[in-house]
Amino acid sequence: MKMNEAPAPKVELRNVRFDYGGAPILNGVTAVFPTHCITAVVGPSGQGKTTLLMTLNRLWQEERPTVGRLAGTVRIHLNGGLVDIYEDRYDLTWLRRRVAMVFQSPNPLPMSIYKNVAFPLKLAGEKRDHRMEERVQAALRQAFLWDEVKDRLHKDARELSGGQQQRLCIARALILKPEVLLLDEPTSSLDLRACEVIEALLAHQKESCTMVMVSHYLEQVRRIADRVMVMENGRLLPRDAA
Amino acid sequence: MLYKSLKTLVILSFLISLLFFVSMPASLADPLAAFEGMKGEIKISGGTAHIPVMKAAAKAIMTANPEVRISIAGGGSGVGIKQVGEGLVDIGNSGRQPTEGEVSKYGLKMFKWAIDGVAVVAHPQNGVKALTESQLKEIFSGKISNWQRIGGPDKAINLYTRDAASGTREVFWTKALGKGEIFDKANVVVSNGAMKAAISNDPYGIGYVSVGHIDDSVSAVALDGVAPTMERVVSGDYPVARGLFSNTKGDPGPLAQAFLDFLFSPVGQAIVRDRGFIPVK
Amino acid sequence: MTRSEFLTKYGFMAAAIISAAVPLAIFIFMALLGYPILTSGRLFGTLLGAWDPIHQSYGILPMIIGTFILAILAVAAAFPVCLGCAALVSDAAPGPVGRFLHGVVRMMTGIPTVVYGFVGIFLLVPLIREAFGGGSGFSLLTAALMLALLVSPTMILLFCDSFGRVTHTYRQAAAALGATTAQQFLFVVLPQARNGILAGVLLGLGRALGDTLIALMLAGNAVAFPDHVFDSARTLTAHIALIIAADFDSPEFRTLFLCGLTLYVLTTLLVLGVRLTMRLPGRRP
Amino acid sequence: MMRHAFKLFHVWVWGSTLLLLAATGTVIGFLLVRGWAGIGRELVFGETPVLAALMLQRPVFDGLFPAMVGTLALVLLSVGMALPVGLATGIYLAEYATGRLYSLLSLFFDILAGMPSIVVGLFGFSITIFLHHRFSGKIYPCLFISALSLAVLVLPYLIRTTQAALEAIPADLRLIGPSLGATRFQNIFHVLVPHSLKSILSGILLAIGRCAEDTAVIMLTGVVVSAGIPKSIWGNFEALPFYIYYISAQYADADELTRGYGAAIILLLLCAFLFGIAFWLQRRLSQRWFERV
Repeated sequence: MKMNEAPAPKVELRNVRFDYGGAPILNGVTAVFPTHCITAVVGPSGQGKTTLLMTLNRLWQEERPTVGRLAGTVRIHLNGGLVDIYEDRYDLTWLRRRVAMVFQSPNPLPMSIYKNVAFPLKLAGEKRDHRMEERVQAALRQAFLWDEVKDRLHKDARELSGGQQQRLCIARALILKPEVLLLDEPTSSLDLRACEVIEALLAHQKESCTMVMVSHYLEQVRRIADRVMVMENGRLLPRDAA
Repeated sequence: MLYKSLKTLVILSFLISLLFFVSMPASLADPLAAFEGMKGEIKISGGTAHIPVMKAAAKAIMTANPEVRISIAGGGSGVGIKQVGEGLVDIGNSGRQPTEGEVSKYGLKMFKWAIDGVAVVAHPQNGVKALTESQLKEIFSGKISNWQRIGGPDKAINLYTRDAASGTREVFWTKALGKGEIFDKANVVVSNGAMKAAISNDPYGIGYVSVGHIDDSVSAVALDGVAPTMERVVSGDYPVARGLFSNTKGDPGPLAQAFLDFLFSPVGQAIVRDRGFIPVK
Repeated sequence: MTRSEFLTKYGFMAAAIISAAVPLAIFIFMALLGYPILTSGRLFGTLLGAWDPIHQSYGILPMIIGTFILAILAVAAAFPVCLGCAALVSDAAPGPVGRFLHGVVRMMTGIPTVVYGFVGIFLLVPLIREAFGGGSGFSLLTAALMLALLVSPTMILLFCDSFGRVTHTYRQAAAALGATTAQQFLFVVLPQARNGILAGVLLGLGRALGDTLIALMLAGNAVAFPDHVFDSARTLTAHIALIIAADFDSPEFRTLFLCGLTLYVLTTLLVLGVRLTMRLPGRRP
Repeated sequence: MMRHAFKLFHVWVWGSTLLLLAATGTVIGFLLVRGWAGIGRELVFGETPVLAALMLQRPVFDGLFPAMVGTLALVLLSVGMALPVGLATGIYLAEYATGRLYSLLSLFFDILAGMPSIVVGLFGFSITIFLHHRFSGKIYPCLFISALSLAVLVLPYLIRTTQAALEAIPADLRLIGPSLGATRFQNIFHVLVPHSLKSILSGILLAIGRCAEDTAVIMLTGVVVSAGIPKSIWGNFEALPFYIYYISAQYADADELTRGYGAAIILLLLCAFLFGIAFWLQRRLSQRWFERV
């Protein structure tokens, strides 16, 4: 996919403003993240990149107590059309099962590898064991982790290496077959080798999933991102304009 | 024919009555047999002078019949009378006779199963072994506050008294102090047992306790020359005497009745004597 | 929101409402049962008179005074010791020693009150009697000393907490100027932690006011106004424990609720005080 | 001059600490020295054969067994009653309540936490008497009433530990569940509560300790000098702390006094044990995750 083809928008932000307890973080972000692309968001730290991701799955609303305030519209292509995800009729759970997220540092839950990956499926109400096993295996394969863990699925997930843990988290995010995957500096705590594996697997997911990735490393961005945007002063600009 | 059947009848009735007479004394001899087949709880509270007898009786009864549970609480005579009157316990003990007002208000039935006295007690090492009534009044009203004035060492007198619910206090206050003042700076203890323990530990303390509770750990003080022994209480020489009562609201229920019967049985009265009181039978 | 989400949320809320209703219910119940006294015109007499049921006088003032004196004595005795101990635990002692002592103090919070009372009777009472000849040993002082021991861990832990919250940079600044541990503590930590110290004192007072067993077992329970610390005295808490009334309509029973209400109001005021001090500005010197 | 002043500082802090440790050591030491010799089978079971007593076939007299069973029953009942309400309230406070409601609820629980136990006892007692008068003559002060009153007493502890444990969970952990599509309830039960289980558990242990040691509440609500093993929650009962109180004031002879010392040692050890485990659990919390593989 080339940049000049102008693919269909998957995520569309229009004049999104966000302030956290009165302190402005996003000052009118307007942007489009196209379908089946990896869009990288770069910029100095403390510019609200993570906040930007959290406006896309409304995760900021989980902060307790919630002091954030959002204005503007965020629309995502779900259910066959662009929908305003902040409309009351959309359930948070429903949204987050379609817009998954992977965090900066690997955060497996303190359970076995299998249970970690199966966790979202279990929450979604899957009760058939064989279905569960199939999906877990598929997700682990997608995350390039199956071969490494297939013999120890019931070991504690925290025994894995950092890179493996992060891939586990990616598998966990992918198991519900999300349409959008939000990645918050997914490789920042990993070594180069682990980093490359993750980059490779992300590139593989492009066909099924639209990705928005916050990153520090321009190298990495150059390797896998289709589009690059720069976050500056609470605004998001295309890289060439910056 | 008629004669024969009459004869059989006579023999039969004789045999039955024989059986009756043989078996009756047996059941009389064992008052615990009355509890056979009974189960449930007897709640007892009130007078603290009663507690040793209550505990011994409960032990005997509960050993013979574990199905019966007897719970014993203190609180003092006033509490016992009120609690039984309000229906909170089955038996309310009092170390004084319930007043007419109390009897008519609650419909109490009284059972007096022992005679007791209230004696002034001091520490065994205390030299003061006898007091006159007027000395006693002055001590308890706080006017005499040093042992020296009554022939003891030059030490302050530590007064111990009971709270207003106590029957022991009531009897002592009426019969020994002639309803005179009790100094309000006196230490207040909660029971006869507590009084004895407190005096036995305080070389300069003085208090009053049920005669039945007196042992080596405290020394009884003679009042106007009469030593507070059970003999002198019975003979009427020692004036501060009283009965120990168990009270029920109306007629006692079967369990409470069995318990009271036990107290009045030879075994029960032996317990009463053994704990230092004078049995009524 | 799904049905189960809705149900669980309101289930939790119901539990919270029940829990919050408890202190309210206690207050309302006490007030209702004490109401006849509050309105009978005898309130003044009941609050200020002497306790002498035989003469129909049911005053609780001696107990109120006893409660105050005892609590203040206990906290006053405990305060310098607790402050010193907290200073050692959080500041002056080397790390492992401090941590060990902190653990010991926390374990001390677990010693049952009745054990303090028990040892008080058989150890402290004779000691006080011998050492200060004359009294029976059951006195305000005896109870206050044991009570001081009881409230110490609470106070120390709170003090340590507030010392620990003093910004590290201030200490470093002081240390950079060549201040010794003692100087840092006295001139930097102590002034900054004063709200926490106040909160600790108030909390200690609350504990001391509310304790029943030590006062009941050691203070002697005399109903008179105490004149000095060797006097026997009765607290509100011990009074409630001693007057086991069973008859609903007797004045003794009614006055118990006055005692209960008084304790309720006192401890509530202290709680409000603690909350207030925690919120006070003044972390800055 | 200053030098001396600051030497004084060290004398003060070390002196205070040693004084406190010495006082506490004296209390415990005195108890152990006087009472240790009395610890044994007879202390607990009197003259009753141990097995028969444990099987509840024969009642125990002159032993601590009934009081120990009474305390056990009391603790189980009251913590059992307080736990569901306390946990749910703590969760509500930490995860749902906001703003003014949060402050108001906190204030109420602070007031409840500061309430003297005798006031709680008086409340339980007077409610019982009230019900006895107005509704049924069959309602007395009893084990159930005591347990209920104790539940009120420990409720704020359970609420506070639950709330504090949940609020201490770092934001990144808090967000994992929701980011994977967990509802708030699912997040609480699958992630947050399991993660704070240890500190909640230590709060429960502290509550148990509080139930086991409190005397003021039970002495107004149904504890008695002698009752035997509690057979029903509607009957009177014995309990260790009350036994200690009772013996201290009115032991009849040396044997009873020895039992009083024994009871005090047992209660002390019980509380030390509970508090020890609770603090050990709390310390282990510094490890970020709980084990549930």
